[in-house]
Amino acid sequence: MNPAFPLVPVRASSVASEVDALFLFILTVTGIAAVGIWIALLYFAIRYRRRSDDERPAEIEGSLVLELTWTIIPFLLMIAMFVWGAKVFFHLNRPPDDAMTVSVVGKRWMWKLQHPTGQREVNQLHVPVGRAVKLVITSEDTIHSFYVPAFRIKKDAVPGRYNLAWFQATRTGTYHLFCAEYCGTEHSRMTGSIVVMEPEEYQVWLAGGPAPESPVLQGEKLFTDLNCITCHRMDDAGRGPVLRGVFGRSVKLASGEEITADAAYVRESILIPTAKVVAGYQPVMPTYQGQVNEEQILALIAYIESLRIPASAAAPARTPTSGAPSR
Amino acid sequence: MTSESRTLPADHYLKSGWDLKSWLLTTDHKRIGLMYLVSITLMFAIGSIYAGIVRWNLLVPNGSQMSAEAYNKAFTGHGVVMVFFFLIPSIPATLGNFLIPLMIGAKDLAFPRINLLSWYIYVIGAALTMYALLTGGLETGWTFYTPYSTVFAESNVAVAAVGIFIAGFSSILTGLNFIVTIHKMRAPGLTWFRLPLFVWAHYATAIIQILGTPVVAITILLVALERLFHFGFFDPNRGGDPILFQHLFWFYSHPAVYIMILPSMGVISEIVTCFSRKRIFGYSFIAMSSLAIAVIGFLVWAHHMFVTGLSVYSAMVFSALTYLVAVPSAIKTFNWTATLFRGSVQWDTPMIYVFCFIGLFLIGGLTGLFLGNLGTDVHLTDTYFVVAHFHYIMVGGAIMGYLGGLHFWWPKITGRKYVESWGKVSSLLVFVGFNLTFFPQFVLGYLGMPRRYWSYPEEFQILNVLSTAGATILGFGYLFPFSYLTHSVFRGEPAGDNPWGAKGLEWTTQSPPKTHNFDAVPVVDEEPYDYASPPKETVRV
Amino acid sequence: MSELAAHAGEAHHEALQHHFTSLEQQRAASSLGMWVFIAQEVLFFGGLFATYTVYRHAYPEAFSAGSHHLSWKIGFFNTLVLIGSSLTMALGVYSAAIGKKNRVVGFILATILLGSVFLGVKYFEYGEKIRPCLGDGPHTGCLVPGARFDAASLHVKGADLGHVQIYFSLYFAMTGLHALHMIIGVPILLTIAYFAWRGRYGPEYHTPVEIVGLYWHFVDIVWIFLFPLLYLIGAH
Amino acid sequence: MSSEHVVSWKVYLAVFLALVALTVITVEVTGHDFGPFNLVVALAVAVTKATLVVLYFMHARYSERLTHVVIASSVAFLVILVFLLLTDYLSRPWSLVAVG
Repeated sequence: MNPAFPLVPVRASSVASEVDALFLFILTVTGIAAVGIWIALLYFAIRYRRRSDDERPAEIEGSLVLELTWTIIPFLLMIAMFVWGAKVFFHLNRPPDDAMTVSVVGKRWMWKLQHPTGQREVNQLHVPVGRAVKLVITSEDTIHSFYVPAFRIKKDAVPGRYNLAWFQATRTGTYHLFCAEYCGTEHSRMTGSIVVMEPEEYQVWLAGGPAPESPVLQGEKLFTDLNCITCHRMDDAGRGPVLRGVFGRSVKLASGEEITADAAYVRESILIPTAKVVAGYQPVMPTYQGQVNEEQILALIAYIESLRIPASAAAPARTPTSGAPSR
Repeated sequence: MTSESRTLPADHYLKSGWDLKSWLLTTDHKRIGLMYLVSITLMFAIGSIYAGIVRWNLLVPNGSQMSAEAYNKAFTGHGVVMVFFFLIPSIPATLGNFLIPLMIGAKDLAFPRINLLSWYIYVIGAALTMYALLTGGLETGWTFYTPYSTVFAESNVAVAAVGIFIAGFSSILTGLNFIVTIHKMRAPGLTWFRLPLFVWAHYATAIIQILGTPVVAITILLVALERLFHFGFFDPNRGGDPILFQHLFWFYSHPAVYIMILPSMGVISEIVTCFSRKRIFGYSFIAMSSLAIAVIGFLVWAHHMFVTGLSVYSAMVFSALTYLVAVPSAIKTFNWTATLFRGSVQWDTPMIYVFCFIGLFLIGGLTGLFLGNLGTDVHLTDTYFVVAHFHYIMVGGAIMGYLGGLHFWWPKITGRKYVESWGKVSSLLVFVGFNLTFFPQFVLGYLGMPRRYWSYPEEFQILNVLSTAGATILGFGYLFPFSYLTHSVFRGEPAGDNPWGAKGLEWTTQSPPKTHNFDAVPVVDEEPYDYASPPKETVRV
Repeated sequence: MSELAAHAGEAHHEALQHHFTSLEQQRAASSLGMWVFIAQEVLFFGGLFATYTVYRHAYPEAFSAGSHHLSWKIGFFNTLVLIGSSLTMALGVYSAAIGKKNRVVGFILATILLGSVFLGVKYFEYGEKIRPCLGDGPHTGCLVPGARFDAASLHVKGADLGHVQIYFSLYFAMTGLHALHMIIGVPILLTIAYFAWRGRYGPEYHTPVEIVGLYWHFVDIVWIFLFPLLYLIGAH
Repeated sequence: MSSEHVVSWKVYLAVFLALVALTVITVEVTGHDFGPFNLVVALAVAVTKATLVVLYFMHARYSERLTHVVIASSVAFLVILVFLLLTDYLSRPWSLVAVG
């Protein structure tokens, strides 16, 4: 953080320079337009200022050619801005396949983060430089927004939904993490930092402290503790569907619909089991609403995802991500 | 400039009674306009005090000036009061009310009693909301996002929501009155393409008021129901979608920005042609671009929601449409500038406000391109960049236009002149103060300072101090017009019927006008803004 | 004001307001005013219909389950009552246009009567859903959204109770606002009936009857949509 | 009142009978399961009924063009609201990547 007088925020992620290039393009175009109009305005205002009270300037009706010119040229420039912007936006919304997943849970007024290896952090996230990090973001209470200016990323944490963001840090250092969506009294204190480290340092950092459990293992433990295992057995003799190999696949529902078993579906099935019952099963599962928190749900999802059958691991590219009322 | 006698006419609308009853029960659109003027000036003062509290807190980074609760209530109060009780009624309810019947040669609006009713509704809504703000306050932000407003907020959300719901109907009824009046009450010969552009702008505004306001009214009502009776509309615990609230809210609240800016654009069109003494350049393009803005303005709302997890495909649609709405605003700006070309430009106070408007609205509009852009919006949304952007539109645009219009028609409204030099000084103060307040906020936003922050990292302090300094100057800039305009009501020199040598029916009647505006129904046989011929002599009876 | 009327070359009618030049202009303005007001109402209810669309699309089972708690027979009966009141209203306007004073009064009173029947039935319907929520005991069958909501004992299969609450929230908001519009309509109709009885309206001037009619028909149209969307979801 | 068109009471009665018939039809259709077509039929019937009320009871058929414009624009903006809302809700499932 430069304490002096910065005019450009630090660029510390792979997309930051992409966003800044676009920013600069729009700034140039709009800057030229603005200065041009100001000059014309001032020049006309001074050059044609009223010199005598009975001055009657000649009438100018307007000009179709001019009107078309200043309609079409801005329009074309704007199309260019839109297309470029859409390209950057798609990039911002499509994490690389090999990204490591960090789960983010917003809660008034803190950020709870968990690494794929199980380490938990609050208001601080350590990440290795040069490695793509995918963030799965949700909230326990109201809407928050995960904002790292140096990375040029921002995504709302919405209760009941999973939103995605990703970044790949390009330089080591400590960067601001802000909550950007107003969430109450301590909104401005819901800040933290992202610590970008060399990969080796990151490994050392990971190794420090008590060996944590990975989300998959936590999820497996919860799966037993909550007695999920008695119905969702590994053979098909249980009262509930077999979960092995289900994640990312298409499932036929009792209603006849087909749905992809993604994180949102698993979450809904834990909290509202009767909403979308798999074909051939009875709606007998009780709700776990209130018994598991958002982090535990994420662990359960990680566990169920780990039960994927390797051959089908190449999941279809287009699967749902969104939350509750999207179907 | 004027050849008439320098005394006020013997009979005019202000003389039709001095007692309170003659005001509170009046159906005269001019008096109702003045009642609105007083009410919104009061609300503007309250909103400014809130703004002062906000800027005072932000002088220091650690929030040591006040508690976070107090700060959150201050910025919410600022937003609620300024948006719903100042900016939305500002020009339409005051100047629009006063001028539209005069401009179209009518004796009054189509429904004078409904016009009075809408003022009462406004006052009731404002009183209720102020009650909520002053007893316990409100800390949801003016946007009332769910589930914060329905579940977590610990303040008077329901009362304030009902107050805003009520005030919404004041806006709807004003718009309804304008639409009917403009359609049905025009003087003989006043065809659509002879209408003043001020009237066109208000017609476009009225469309938004009619078609947009009811949606936010029902949405705010649903928030109140969810909060008071635990109904479930947006509650994620019951499968509700808080993002749906944002959709419905912005369906109105984005077009609402055009409710604030379109009338101001109408004012600018009137002034720029008068003080260039030349027909406005591209009349029909300016008129049609107002309608285009009103319609396209409804198609862009989700650009406020690009980082909420909105589907990327939907985001693309909304971003593309957003770029479309920028075109008509650009057309207007080019046409105003072209009007000056080879004109006879008079640097009087109203015209100086026009220069301010065009210069600042330009920045406001162009920075909108950064926010409508999918790539840059992600970084900039919910930061001070947005705050600066919309203040350039609403203060640099809407309020500059409002002040310009107030100065331009002041002689018509009061029959008297204000002191020109005071007008020039204060317009300069407002311009300088405004830029010093809000330009640093663009930089702050680009650097990443989120909005609605009570405390902030130290590296942002310099820019915040600059901003607060600017706000102080701006505050003084606003005090001046308030004082010298008020002074001129009592001590101002009589202005004459048409001190600017302006065109338009409102200048053909006496200043201040009679209660019934015209002695005989005027007949229009001129094209609009026919500045080539000298102004018509006023017919005095 | 008389010189204006003279200017328009028309005899001065007592109902002509000073700022209009003719009764025809006044009628056209009032009628347009009411249509614009109705346009506003379309968007007002539109916000609710949009919300309904999103949630019905998301939770079809819950909406179907919720709908089965309503009696379609009651809804059907009320639809007929409301359509009937629209007919009497239309005939009231017609009678005013052809100058049959007594018939105007009769038809408007009939409209009020039918409107009251509708509201009475609505009162009964609401009561059924609200009564179980009162008191301290178990709230079996309470259909008002909130902590006491309890539709579980009824036949809600495969639908989440939270989603059914959304359905009932919409049910109460939509039918409640519709009923509120009718409640506002009744005293206005009474006023019109009174003035009709006093002989204020005739073939020349009956604009108030007309525009109140427009309002009443609009309220009817809202119900025409509410009935199938709330009462008739899923096969009965 | 030259512009006002007085319609025979028989027209009103006919419209009323049509409305009753359509109400019976919409209830009848609910008795059978046509899948998604139930909704389509219900809406088609409701739109038909509303159109009848607007055209005849509300005299829109005999009104000036401006009235038609007001009606059309209110419906058009309602359609815009619902349609653009659905661009979000219907396309959310086609997101770019899976969460998990």
